[in-house]
Amino acid sequence: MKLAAFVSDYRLNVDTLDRLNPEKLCIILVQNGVYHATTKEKGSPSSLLQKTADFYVLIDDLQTRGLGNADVADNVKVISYSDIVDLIFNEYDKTAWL
Amino acid sequence: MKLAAFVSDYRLNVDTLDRLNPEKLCIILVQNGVYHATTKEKGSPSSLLQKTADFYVLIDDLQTRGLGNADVADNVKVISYSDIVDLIFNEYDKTAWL
Amino acid sequence: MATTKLGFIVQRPGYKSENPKLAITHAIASQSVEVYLNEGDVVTADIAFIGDGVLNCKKDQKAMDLYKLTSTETHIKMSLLLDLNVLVCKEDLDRFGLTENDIVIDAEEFGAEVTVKVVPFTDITKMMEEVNHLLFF
Amino acid sequence: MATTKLGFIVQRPGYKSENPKLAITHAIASQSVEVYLNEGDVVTADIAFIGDGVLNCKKDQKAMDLYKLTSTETHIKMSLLLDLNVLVCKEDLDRFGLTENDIVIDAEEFGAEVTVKVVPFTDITKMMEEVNHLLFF
Amino acid sequence: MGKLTIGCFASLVGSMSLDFAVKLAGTAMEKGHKVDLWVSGNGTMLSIKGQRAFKDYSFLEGPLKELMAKGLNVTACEACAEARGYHKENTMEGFKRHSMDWYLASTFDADRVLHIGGE
Amino acid sequence: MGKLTIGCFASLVGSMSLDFAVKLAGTAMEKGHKVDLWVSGNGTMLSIKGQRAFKDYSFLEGPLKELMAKGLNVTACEACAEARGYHKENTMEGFKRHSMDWYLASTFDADRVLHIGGE
Repeated sequence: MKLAAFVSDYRLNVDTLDRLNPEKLCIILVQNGVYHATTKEKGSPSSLLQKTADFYVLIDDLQTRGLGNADVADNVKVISYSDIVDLIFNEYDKTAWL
Repeated sequence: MKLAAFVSDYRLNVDTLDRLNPEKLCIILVQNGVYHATTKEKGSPSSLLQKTADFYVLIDDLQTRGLGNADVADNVKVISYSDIVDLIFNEYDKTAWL
Repeated sequence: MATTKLGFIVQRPGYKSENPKLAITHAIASQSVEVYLNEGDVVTADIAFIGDGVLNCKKDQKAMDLYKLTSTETHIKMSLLLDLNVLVCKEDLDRFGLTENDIVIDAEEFGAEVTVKVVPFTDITKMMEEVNHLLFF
Repeated sequence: MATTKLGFIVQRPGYKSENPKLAITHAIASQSVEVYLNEGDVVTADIAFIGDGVLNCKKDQKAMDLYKLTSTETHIKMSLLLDLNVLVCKEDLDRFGLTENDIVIDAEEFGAEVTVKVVPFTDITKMMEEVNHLLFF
Repeated sequence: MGKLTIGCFASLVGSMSLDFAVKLAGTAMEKGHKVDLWVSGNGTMLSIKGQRAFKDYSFLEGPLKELMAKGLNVTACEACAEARGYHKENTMEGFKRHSMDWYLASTFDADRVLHIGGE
Repeated sequence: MGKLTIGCFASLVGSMSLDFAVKLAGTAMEKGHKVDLWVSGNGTMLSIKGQRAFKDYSFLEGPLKELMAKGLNVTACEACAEARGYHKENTMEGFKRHSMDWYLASTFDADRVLHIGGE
């Protein structure tokens, strides 16, 4: 399974991502999920970014919250709505909104 | 300050309780907060129950979820809506719904 | 004649949001989907409770007595009555110290023939691999 | 002639729920409460951002450009314009690596005379002790 | 006997916070307290008349009418209601609609305030 | 070009999940995909006509009408809408109302399904 997982919250109340082990995984950070890409607490980046996955963050949702490209961790790619459409149609076969 | 704090969720997404240090504190477990009173994960009770506070759990919300007195940890008192009214009027001066 | 398989994954406890119940009612709707499709085409819906979602399966929920609200337990029984495949993660039940005796297993009183299946997470992973689309609640 | 003091405590980030904005709009409503009260009686509202709630205070929020929605930043500026006491927890800003340069501090462009106060949590505790009622968002 | 002001921002369907608020209000009134109930945000759904009594959903019109008859003072945020398509003509009889200052005014002489906001 | 079915259960006001769903639907359509949008639960608020354009709240009637004119297929769960006091006569023109089987039928020939449920 090739899974595109959307994370829309900063304090996740589910541990589903820890259980899934798809052949290919990306994590698309949207809404308050964008804080995983930008926030360091006491200097440490979000533990979510340590997973084996490709990471993306939606530019619209960064900028809505006063954040931008310069705030984003190195292993997260900043993308647009158009990129999300292409990712889910071309590179993944299933989606999960967590 | 004498604070009656309501906890209505199992996976709390705020750490406010860790910061507050009122002269007197009770934690009233309602809605899905009742799982703090009943659930042991891998044998361990909820860390919330280790705080210095008086603990109460609403019987209606236990029974709604298929739980009852027998499931409740020893340091939590099972109470009714009527008890909640008396607690907040007679023993505490402020409330917090977290 | 084709089949589209859906997997409904319930990850959260009930009563805090409508989502776990909506998962069940939407899955049940797979039974009446034919009106929109060509003859022979079907949509199937499997339901899996994982993580804190297994707390939805506790039996003896008194939501109707106390809040005049259909319990999630009753919704699960309805899905059994309609022959849906309902899976509950064994590891998560174990984590909470729950056994098959603590949860809804059958709906014999309504004449349901299928039962809830307590399965290891690997079986739920297999279901997730096999379906065409996943819906997480 | 009496005063009732309220403390509005915002503990969560914005945009995921309406609550942080509703905290601000309700606090602002303290300015028009007199119509319901006897002359001289007042209700005051202090606002404190703590925990993840401090993320509401980030400046340059583009919610209007991108989603045609008033930003939480604008709401905070409105509360300054109406002379509300707005506190932001310094320890939480520190935890996120944010400084006064990163957050809304004033609303000079609207002519506001008061500014956001970055204060240690002990000052917020003091406010919580002093008010008559607390409202957590 | 005292006065309790309850504010609730949660939707009628799903979270059961409004069920909690209405049950608590009723219990406090039985014990002789005065209760004001304010609903704002998605909580304004509580104000609509002709709620359909599906058993799958919370249905609070009945209990609410009983409590209003016994003196419960209940008000919805007008702007929040309008934003959700709940207009004056769809509002339950006796259910008031005001701007947010009503809630703050209610706290003025309240002995206790329970604000149910978190989600 | 493919077909995307989006389901969204979140309220119009507050979470911005519906804003996300409508923007994603519009972008997919611009790229030539067919899009079905299903709203259920509190998401049925999206279907009401005459949404007030307060700037403090998401207002999606405008963008939605544009997308419907371009072929967006959008349907609300009828029972969920009724439970919230949203009746047929308050529904935006072109916004369909069906039971939940419509959503499942839409997934039958969908290439991708994005179900926005979590909260």
